[in-house]
Amino acid sequence: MTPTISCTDLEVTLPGASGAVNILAGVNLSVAKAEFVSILGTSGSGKTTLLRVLGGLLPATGGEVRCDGTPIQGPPDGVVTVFQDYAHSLLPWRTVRRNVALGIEARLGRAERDERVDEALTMVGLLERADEYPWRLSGGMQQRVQIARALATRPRVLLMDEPFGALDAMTKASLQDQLQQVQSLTETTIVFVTHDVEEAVYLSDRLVVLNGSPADIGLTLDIPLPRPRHQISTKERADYLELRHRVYEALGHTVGEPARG
Amino acid sequence: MTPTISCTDLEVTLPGASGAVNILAGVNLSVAKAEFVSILGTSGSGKTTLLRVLGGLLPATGGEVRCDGTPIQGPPDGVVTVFQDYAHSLLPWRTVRRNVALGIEARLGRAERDERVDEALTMVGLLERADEYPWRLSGGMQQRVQIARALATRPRVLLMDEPFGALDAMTKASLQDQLQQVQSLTETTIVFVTHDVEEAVYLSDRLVVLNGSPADIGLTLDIPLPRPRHQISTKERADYLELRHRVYEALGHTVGEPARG
Amino acid sequence: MKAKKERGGTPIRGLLPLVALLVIWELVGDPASPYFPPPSTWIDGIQPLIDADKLLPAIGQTSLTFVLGLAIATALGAIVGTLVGASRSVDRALSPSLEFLRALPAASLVPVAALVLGYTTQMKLVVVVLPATWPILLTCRTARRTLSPVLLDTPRTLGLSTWHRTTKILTPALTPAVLLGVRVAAPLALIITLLVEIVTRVNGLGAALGAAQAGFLSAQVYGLLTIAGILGFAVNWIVTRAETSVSRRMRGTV
Amino acid sequence: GGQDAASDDGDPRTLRIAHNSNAAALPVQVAMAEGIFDKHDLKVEFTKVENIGTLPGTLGRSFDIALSVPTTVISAAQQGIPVTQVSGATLDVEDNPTGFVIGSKTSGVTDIKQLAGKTLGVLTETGTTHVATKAWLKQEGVDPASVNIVQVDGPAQADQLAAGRIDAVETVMPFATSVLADDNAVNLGDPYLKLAPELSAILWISRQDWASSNAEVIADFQAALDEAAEFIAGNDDKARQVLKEYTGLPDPAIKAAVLPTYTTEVRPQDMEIWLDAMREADGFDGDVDLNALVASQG
Amino acid sequence: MARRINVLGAAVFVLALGLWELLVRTSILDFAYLPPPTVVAQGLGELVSSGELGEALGHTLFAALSGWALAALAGVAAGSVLGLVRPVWMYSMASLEALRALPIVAFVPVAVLLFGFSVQTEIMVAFYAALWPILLNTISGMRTEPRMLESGAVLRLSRAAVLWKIRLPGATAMIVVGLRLGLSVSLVLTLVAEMVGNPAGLGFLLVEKGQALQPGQMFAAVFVIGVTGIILNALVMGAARLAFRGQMASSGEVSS
Ligand SMILES: Nc1ncnc2c1ncn2[C@@H]1O[C@H](COP(=O)(O)OP(=O)(O)OP(=O)(O)O)[C@@H](O)[C@H]1O
Ligand SMILES: Nc1ncnc2c1ncn2[C@@H]1O[C@H](COP(=O)(O)OP(=O)(O)OP(=O)(O)O)[C@@H](O)[C@H]1O
Ligand SMILES: [Mg+2]
Ligand SMILES: [Mg+2]
Repeated sequence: MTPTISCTDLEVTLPGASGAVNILAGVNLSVAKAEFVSILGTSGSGKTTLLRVLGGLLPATGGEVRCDGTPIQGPPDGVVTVFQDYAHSLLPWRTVRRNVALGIEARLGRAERDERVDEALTMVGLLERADEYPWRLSGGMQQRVQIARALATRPRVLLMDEPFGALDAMTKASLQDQLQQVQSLTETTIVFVTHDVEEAVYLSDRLVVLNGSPADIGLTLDIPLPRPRHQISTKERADYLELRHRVYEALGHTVGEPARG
Repeated sequence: MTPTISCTDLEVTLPGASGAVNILAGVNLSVAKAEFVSILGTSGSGKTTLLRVLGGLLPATGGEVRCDGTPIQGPPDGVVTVFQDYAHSLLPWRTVRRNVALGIEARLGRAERDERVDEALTMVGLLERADEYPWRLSGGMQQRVQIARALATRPRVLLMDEPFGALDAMTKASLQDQLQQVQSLTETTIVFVTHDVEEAVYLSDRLVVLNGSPADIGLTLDIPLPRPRHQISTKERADYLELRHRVYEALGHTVGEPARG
Repeated sequence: MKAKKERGGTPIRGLLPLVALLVIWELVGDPASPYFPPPSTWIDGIQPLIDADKLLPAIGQTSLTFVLGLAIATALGAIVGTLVGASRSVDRALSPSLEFLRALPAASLVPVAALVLGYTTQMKLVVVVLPATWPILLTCRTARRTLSPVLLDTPRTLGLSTWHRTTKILTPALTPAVLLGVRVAAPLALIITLLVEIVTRVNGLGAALGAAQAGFLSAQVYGLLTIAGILGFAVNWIVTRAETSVSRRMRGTV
Repeated sequence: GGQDAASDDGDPRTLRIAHNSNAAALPVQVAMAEGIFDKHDLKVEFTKVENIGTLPGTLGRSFDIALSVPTTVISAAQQGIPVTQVSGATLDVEDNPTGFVIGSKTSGVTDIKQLAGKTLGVLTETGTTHVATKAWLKQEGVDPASVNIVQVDGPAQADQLAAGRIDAVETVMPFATSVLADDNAVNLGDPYLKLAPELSAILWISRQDWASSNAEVIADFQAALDEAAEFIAGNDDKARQVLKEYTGLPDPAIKAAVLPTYTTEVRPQDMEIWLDAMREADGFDGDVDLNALVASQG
Repeated sequence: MARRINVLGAAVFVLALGLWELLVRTSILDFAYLPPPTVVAQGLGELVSSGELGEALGHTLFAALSGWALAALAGVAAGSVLGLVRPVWMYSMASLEALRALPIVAFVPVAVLLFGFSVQTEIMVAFYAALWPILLNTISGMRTEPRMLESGAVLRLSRAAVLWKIRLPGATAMIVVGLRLGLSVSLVLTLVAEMVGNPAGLGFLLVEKGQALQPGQMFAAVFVIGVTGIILNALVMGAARLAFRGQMASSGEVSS
């Protein structure tokens, strides 16, 4: 089976203050349909860059990126990126509702569109703020509007860049579970950038760590935890704790890992 | 002793889609010199709003805000806010170095300024990117530039809005410890908004939770853990785990809390 | 997304359509036409002015008023535009009066200005500055209003003085808008400069233009218009260059 | 295009006439008001155009007959715009001058010779009055280049002179009246009369081809104007009422107005004087066929 | 949405008029040519009752607004193309810049030749003058925040939809500025065209009343022109607030 999204020998060079800088080199990654892959890595390692290349927003300077087997030029149909930079990605002149409708309003009738928007806004807990302008929302709320906008399109592939970064633990947990549920229902393929190791292990089928400069994939780890997963019971499992431990180790720190009683 | 920064019966009303909305009501908080207070709360509860009022950036619609006993009008001297929206707070036409110098260049001679900037950039691990423009940096890097800019001014009071939100665990831990060290050396008063309960407990002398709508302070918890604290040993202490547990409970969830073997 | 190589200013090759137009005019134009003489006759048209040593001083006079007027308008427009953009009450207080002033035709202001200031460069400047200020003021006002609140909070929390807030944050952040306003204002300033000179015949290209028009010297009229056009184009080109280089540095925000 | 639009109007007996708020055009207005044109089987459509300098180019397109001045006619003709005089309008004579150069005691200009180095406000720098003034200056041994010239709109002249923004002013009626109303103002003389004791400075023009194919109409036009001039001479009150209506001048100005001496005579000799004056004073070096500038008398 | 009458602005305006009256009354500004507001008001009354004002105003408004509307269509369309299609910009912008630099006033006599003494002359002049601010502001407004464009790309919006839903709304604040500038410029140049060319409308009224030594009426015409400027601008802003609610709100043009 061809992977849904993949890159081979990916190389990306970006301009820098003192000439071009090689950001990614020799990155190979392929993500199968309905797979959930998380990307971890230190700040500035190139996670966002990789996601932008996979989403067709940045052309690779070397190697190949394919979606469903065909090399991509520009964002492919059904592949939606959720940006780390949420503040810039919402349209300030549209209300929350109309921001969420942006990706579907041309394709769907009024009724279905409204239904999808309401559904998406309910998922992220912002239905009652639907008629507000985004610049009147808190950071975490804006981030959730962007997530709702992506979910409303029912994408085949979802590329998410620290989507829950600005959320409190409660809201985050709830959205994690929503996302899991959506994925199991619709078989969405998800590539997920996060700094939260717990989150990565809890959500993923597979987890890769970007490191080095230029960065490549330093560690790939399968997470064979049974699904559906639960915030309490899954996180209590010995294999979950074991996996989590291995990731912390791979990230090179013993410190950040919460102590185990 | 007068508290360094305090608010009494604070009320804040902001415009919304359907008229003015009462965001904060009856918030009482006072932070003593050299104290480290964390603010937690769900997304949209009003943490950023509270911080903006304390920093003199947003006038209260009711109640009183004082700094060193005098009611504030506008940002008081030596009180520096680190914004959640780091992307908008860096000047795109200045290099990283000149962004960090912004707060001190008028006050200090060239030599001392350069020294301070280098020191601050070293702290956040971005010295070698000093001549880059901020829009060429990753999200986490931009956030660190903003932190460096605040630290370079050697503030008396530091108001930080999810300053480590976009950072990976390693970088975050290192910055947490840098911040602790700075505080113990300079007796900086710190108010710190975060979603990370571990982080809040690890860093704070006291921790408050904002909740309700309009929001007020729902829980205040002293964190009498001995200082200096260490990423490993402190987090292994029974009282740390106990406190952490209480916070999770207060935030109303049993789920997000990592299981304890 | 593609890494384009941007050079400063508007590419000169963009003049091709205009050149083509002039060539066609030259080819089909009737050299004896009293209204549309072909370009080749224009130089002959202004030759008498060159011979009489009148052309260069006229260009100098007009340039002085035009450039100085534009400079004053830029300063005024930027300052008032920023104030009006920052404060809603200042905006509401000043806007109607300013709207009133800017609709007034320069030609009816000239006699009034001349009464107060005489037939001097100052009088020309007053009449030129008023309409030229507008584009800069309005563009600057809108840009000021759309600045991110966080960007404005930054210097406040860092304790920057008002002066430094203005020079270090507002000025660079609003420069692209001001330059856009200047681009719009430049031809206006030039038009009004010429108009004042036509009306008063106070030294300058406009005075020569008015005289040429009254004498039905159409080749000379086109010749003078071309010179005025080149003047406007030159100033505009400089401003466009500045704008491109500024917005390139500002790429993070645009 | 449209160069040969001379006869694009069907009925040659409909005259499209344009002039400004000048007392020189009073006979046309009176002829309209008193039905004199009708009597001569002429239908007149009138348009008021204050800036008559633009008119030569519009003849044959928008208008058939327009008020003009000799300098304009000569310049236009020299540039290939085929205009010709079809009728005289007014005549300057010693006891009824229409042109004025007015100095100011406060500026120390009480004689034309004192203009050197001073600022003179003029109506149009290229106009008839100014050409005449320059010729006059030369006659008096003053280099016209030594006089600083600015163009001042008629209505503003009185204030400008009183405020000392200009030291002297060159003007016509009705502005001369308000300029002279100031105690400091000194009338230095009529520049036209310095060129010749009797001179026409305002006239009616048309396109040459129109004039040559409508000689009869022109003759009728002139006859109507002559009749109107007679009427004016005999009915001062009615004439002034008409003047008030088309100029809009306030009552005092109407009352004080000295009406010019009207004539329909086409005076080729005057055209020659003007051409000489332009050559002499203005450096005009064009080659003009004066014969073409005067329509053959009908 | 309901905006109150701008009392503050009206007060400043009236204050300025009062100051002018005072200066004249105290003979600090004593010119027959520049009458005090009371005399201007009287002249205004005369112009209104004679019916001249209404007709002139109608004529001028028709010419200025027609030219402006055409310029708005052409300016936004051409501005969009120039802002988006780089080759077009490269191969024509400099020509436009050069044409733009040409002083339109000097062309009024030529326009009179081409179109005769007609309202078309005025419309052409108004169009030409209003075109440039609208064009330049549109081009400049088309520089959209890249992240928003990426959002459009990611959501698979068609090129037309990106233009229509992201670029143009993003440019709206700037385009409205261009429209406001264009409006006043077209008004002013219509007046110039009437003063030196087509003898009709407020511009001609102004000249005519000046020549007729009626400064009160002349400045009444000037006053009406200024007030027309205020009203037209308020109308454009009001229409923009109605039509582009979100854009106006996000660019701070709607007070909350
Ligand atoms: N627009 C750009 N131009 C040039 N260099 C860039 C640009 N964006 C990012 N970079 C550089 O590319 C590198 C990787 O950046 P990227 O944003 O991919 O990191 P990241 O892993 O997402 O980091 P973070 O976790 O902090 O978001 C960084 O060194 C950054 O400076
Ligand atoms: N500029 C504004 N205008 C109007 N309302 C606002 C504005 N900014 C924030 N709000 C509202 O105030 C409330 C609190 O926002 P605030 O940004 O303080 O939340 P927060 O606790 O910081 O949330 P987060 O954790 O998501 O950043 C929210 O309901 C938000 O919609
Ligand atoms: Mg990133
Ligand atoms: Mg917040």
